[in-house]
Amino acid sequence: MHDHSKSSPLKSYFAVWGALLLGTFLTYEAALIDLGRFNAAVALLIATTKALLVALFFMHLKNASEKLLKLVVASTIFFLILLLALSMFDYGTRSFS
Amino acid sequence: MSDSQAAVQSHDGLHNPALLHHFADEGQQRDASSLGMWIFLATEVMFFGGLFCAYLIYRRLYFGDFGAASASIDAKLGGTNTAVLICSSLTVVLAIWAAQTARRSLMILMLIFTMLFGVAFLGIKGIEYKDKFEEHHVPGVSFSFANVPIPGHPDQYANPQHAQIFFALYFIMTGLHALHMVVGLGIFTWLLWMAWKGRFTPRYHTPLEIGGLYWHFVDIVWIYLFPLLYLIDRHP
Amino acid sequence: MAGNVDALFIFLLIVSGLMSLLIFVAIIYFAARYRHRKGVQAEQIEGSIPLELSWSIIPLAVFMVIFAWGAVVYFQGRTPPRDATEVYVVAKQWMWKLEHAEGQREINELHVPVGRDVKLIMTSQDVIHSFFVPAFRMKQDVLPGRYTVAWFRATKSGTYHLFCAEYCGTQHSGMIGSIVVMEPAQYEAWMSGGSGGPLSATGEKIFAELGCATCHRADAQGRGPNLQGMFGKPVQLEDGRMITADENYIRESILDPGSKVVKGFKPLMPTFQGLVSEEQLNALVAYVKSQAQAGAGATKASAAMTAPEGVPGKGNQVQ
Amino acid sequence: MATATVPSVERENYLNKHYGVGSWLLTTDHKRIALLYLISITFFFFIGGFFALLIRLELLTPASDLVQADTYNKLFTMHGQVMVFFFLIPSIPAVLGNFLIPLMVGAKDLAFPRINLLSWYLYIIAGIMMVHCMLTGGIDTGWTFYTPFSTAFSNTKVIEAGLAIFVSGFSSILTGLNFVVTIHRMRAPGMTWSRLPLFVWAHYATSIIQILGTPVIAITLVLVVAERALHLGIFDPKLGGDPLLFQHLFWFYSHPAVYIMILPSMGVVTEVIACFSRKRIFGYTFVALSSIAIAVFGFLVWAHHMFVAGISVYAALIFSLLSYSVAVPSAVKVFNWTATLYKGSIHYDAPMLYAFGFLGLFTMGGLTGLFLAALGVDVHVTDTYFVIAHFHYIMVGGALMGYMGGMHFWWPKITGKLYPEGWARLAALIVFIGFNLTFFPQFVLGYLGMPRRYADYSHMPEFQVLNVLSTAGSTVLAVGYLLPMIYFLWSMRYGKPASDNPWNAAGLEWKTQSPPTTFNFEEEPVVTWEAYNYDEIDKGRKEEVQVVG
Repeated sequence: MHDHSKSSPLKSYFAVWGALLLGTFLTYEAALIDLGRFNAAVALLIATTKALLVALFFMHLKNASEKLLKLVVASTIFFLILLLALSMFDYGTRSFS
Repeated sequence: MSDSQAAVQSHDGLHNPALLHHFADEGQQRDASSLGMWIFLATEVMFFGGLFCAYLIYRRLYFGDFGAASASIDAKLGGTNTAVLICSSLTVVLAIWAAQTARRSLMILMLIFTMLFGVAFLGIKGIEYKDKFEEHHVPGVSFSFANVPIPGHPDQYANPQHAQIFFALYFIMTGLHALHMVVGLGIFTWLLWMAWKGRFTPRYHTPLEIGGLYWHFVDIVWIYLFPLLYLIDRHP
Repeated sequence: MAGNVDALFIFLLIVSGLMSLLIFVAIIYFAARYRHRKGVQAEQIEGSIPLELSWSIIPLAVFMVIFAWGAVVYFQGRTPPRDATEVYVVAKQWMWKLEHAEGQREINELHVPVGRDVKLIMTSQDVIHSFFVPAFRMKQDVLPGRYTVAWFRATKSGTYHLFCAEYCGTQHSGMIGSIVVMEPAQYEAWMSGGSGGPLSATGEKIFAELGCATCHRADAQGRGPNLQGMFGKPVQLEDGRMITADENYIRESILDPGSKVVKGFKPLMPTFQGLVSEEQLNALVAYVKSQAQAGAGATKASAAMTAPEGVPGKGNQVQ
Repeated sequence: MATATVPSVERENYLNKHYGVGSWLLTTDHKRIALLYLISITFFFFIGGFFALLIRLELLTPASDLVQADTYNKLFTMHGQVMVFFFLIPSIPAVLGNFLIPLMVGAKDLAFPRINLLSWYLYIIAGIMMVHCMLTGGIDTGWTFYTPFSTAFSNTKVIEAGLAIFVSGFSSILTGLNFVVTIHRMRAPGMTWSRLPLFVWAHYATSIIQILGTPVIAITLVLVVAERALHLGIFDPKLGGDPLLFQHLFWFYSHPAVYIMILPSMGVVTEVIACFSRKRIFGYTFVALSSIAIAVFGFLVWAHHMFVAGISVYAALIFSLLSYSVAVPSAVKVFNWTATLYKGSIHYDAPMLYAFGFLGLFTMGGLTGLFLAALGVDVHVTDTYFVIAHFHYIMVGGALMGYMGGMHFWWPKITGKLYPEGWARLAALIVFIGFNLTFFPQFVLGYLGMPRRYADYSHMPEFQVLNVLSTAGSTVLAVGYLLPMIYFLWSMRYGKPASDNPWNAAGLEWKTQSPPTTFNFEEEPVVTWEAYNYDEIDKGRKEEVQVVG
């Protein structure tokens, strides 16, 4: 997993763990501040970074030997966004017709 | 699946008992299992994706009512649950690391911790559901959500039907997630039993990695559920 | 309207006829010409990029033409002209209830004069139905819980089939009616027959009965927004969004007043969900629309109307 | 054309290696699971077909006199559900795909044999639930489960049918997962992506759709069942829900599902055309990539089923534009098949007749799709018999023809027996004629405006003539489908034994014994030849004939 010393994965695991806890705390605090429309965006941004942290480090996606796994993850996210975006597009433009 | 693990793999001819007949070698079997698991996680993402799509659309249509309904859920409990799941993810990763570095007792300890965190999560979830049950916020016949002001518009009351949709989505999404958590606990009991019997060696611990991937996925789903369901409109 | 749908249909027929003819002739010719003969070896052809590109881009170009033409026809079919006469349609499990703006009520029958644009404002009481008149090449699903709009202009008199095209239960195939297109003279004769007064009048009566007039007054200092001249124009909401006040907005504000409150007003209006039938709802919408035209000459009647006492109390939520 | 040397003594193969019920019901051999699937989907094919015949008989007369309206509604609903979820979606992937993909990529078995058996058991559980639902009252919501009718107004067994299809969805997901991992990880040495048979490419694309699409309908059915059981309000407008949201979620899967049905048969037709015109496929990379393009674009177009349902005009515009993008790869495939015939040496065996049938009918089905994608025309023809004719041309004319062709082409490999060639060609002809007689009149019916799902058209007697034609055709079609059933069973007992490669086809599956041994290959095959090397095969055969001759 890591070419250099054996103990280094531990360090990265605890670092990621800390970052995730911080992220949770940040999500909670950010929700209490009135950012108008950006509240949702900030919450999603923090959640996505946390998810990426878990996926890349905890699920060993970062140093996966093949690019195939990354392709699987990327295409899944693409199709999910497709579902959300195109159906939202219909609801969004419904008031103009 | 890690490179160093593959580098360490010595072709000492010791036939690994768990190598299935139709695979050429352990590398192929391990890659196949991890690719299979990632693809299964892709189906799970789309499975939850349908629910997120319904949530997204109704949140846009009935933002005020969703805010009122979400305000009635205890966000602190949700936050602690998120922290609990993150800790359980850490213990899973440590268990895999322990398996790779042949630390059997640490691995078993970490697996037990993971399951404890899982049970703790379900416990907190149970408390939340009990509160909801008492407040008659469970959708269906006994549902009542009268005269609850919309956050930010104190004189405007939330429409009970739209609030019922929020709670329907809330119970289905968190319920499905809790079901996945229960399945996860089942998998980890089986993993614990195999670890106890010493089946996992630095060379062969694929089931542990697959179990870990599944657990991390369930954690990621919760990472998204927490802000979207609990913190819709919390600012004063 | 039916004309340009047919034109596009025939164009499509020709294009796909040519395309399939081309392919079938090619297949049959190749199959016959290159039949297996003793000693004749098949010639291996790898493929040719230019040919592949050409038969990807040319069909795409043809498809874009068809798409654009289809979109134009669709837009014409979906934007009703301003001055169309309005008919309120209520679809119920296995029958069509139609109400003219002038007040006539009909079941499974719709009498319209030749050459006049007719705008259908449709809603359903139970499941999804679909208002389908093959002769006018028009179809529009009728959804419960909101209005869907369709329009047509009959160019030839006669009786035309009306079907329900979306499966709606046991008598789905029985939910049939007819559109009777009459000469203007005949239509006037038919019109003068029983008519309970224009729909907007019934709407005004209901408007008064339910005490709407107490808040929605002609002079601007009522607790509810002034409905005169409001229909069809953009309205600013409490949370800053701008929407146009169409039938769906009026319906939603009656059934779920809290969702889109007009800027500068308190959300005091109680919901009328369950208190108002679909027909009454149509009448109220017709009345509010009639206020738009009569916006200039404020009708005296509504201002002087005093609110009867039995009005549901302010603010308490009817479950 | 079936010649070559025929083994005299009965060699050991996957059929005679083990005996007994246990060896079948607990097998993890992909070939045996394929046969288990073959038996179960044929059973469902005949149930669906029986319902179809009843529907056609009912429509013989304008009045609804054969069955009551309620029963008719149940008939077309269960015809749709059984055919779509229990026959068309599993047919080629689960039978031919399961049997052939490991053979074609040179593997001993699929990546996860036990999951493969689990997927068959899920299919059987779903089948039992569906049959139980049918026997105890059936379901009358239409195969599309549209709400609020399915959740609030139908008093039939919607929950049971919904759960049955939920379970069968997972069977389809697991098959897709198995194929993708096998194709990625289990290829024999030398089997590069450009040497993979296009049958494998088509199944790779199908698996992508199965993996990414099926979960969405699984969750949608869970919501429908939950709403019906607990009176939630997610899709019920009276409780604040929105029925169009259901349609979005449903069609997000159900349109790609039609590509799950057609892509595998495209793969079969590619193999058959290449083999019987003794030629390399024209434009291999374009045909391979067009399969993937169909799978990806298939996810962009779902709301062309909802143009008149009440979605916004601009959304309809976008989906109509995207629908034309998915038509291009299909057109490319048809052109490439036709170009493959050019300068070939074409044999008219039964599989090739089915392939010709596929080419003709799929082209007509695809072109009528253009009518439906054009917004202006769709408003008139959607929800009428025009749509019924369009998707039957694609599903019955395309997918079923491909399935039949594939069954005939690989029957010697699966059973080691040759089917009667004469009867097979006759059956192919009857199917082709019966099909056209059944469904072409429906195009005209649709344009004249006969709505779909009507039991009683006594108000418009002018439609009767075309309906009578269609019913006549359906009986001919039924006969056409019965024939193969009979002579396939006959051939298993009395058919001439087949050699390892009766058609002299290219492909790894023809290099091994037929029927193959349990582990497919004696020694691990090494692939050194290109995908469709028919010139080398024919050159090799000519030398062999001269030496023997």
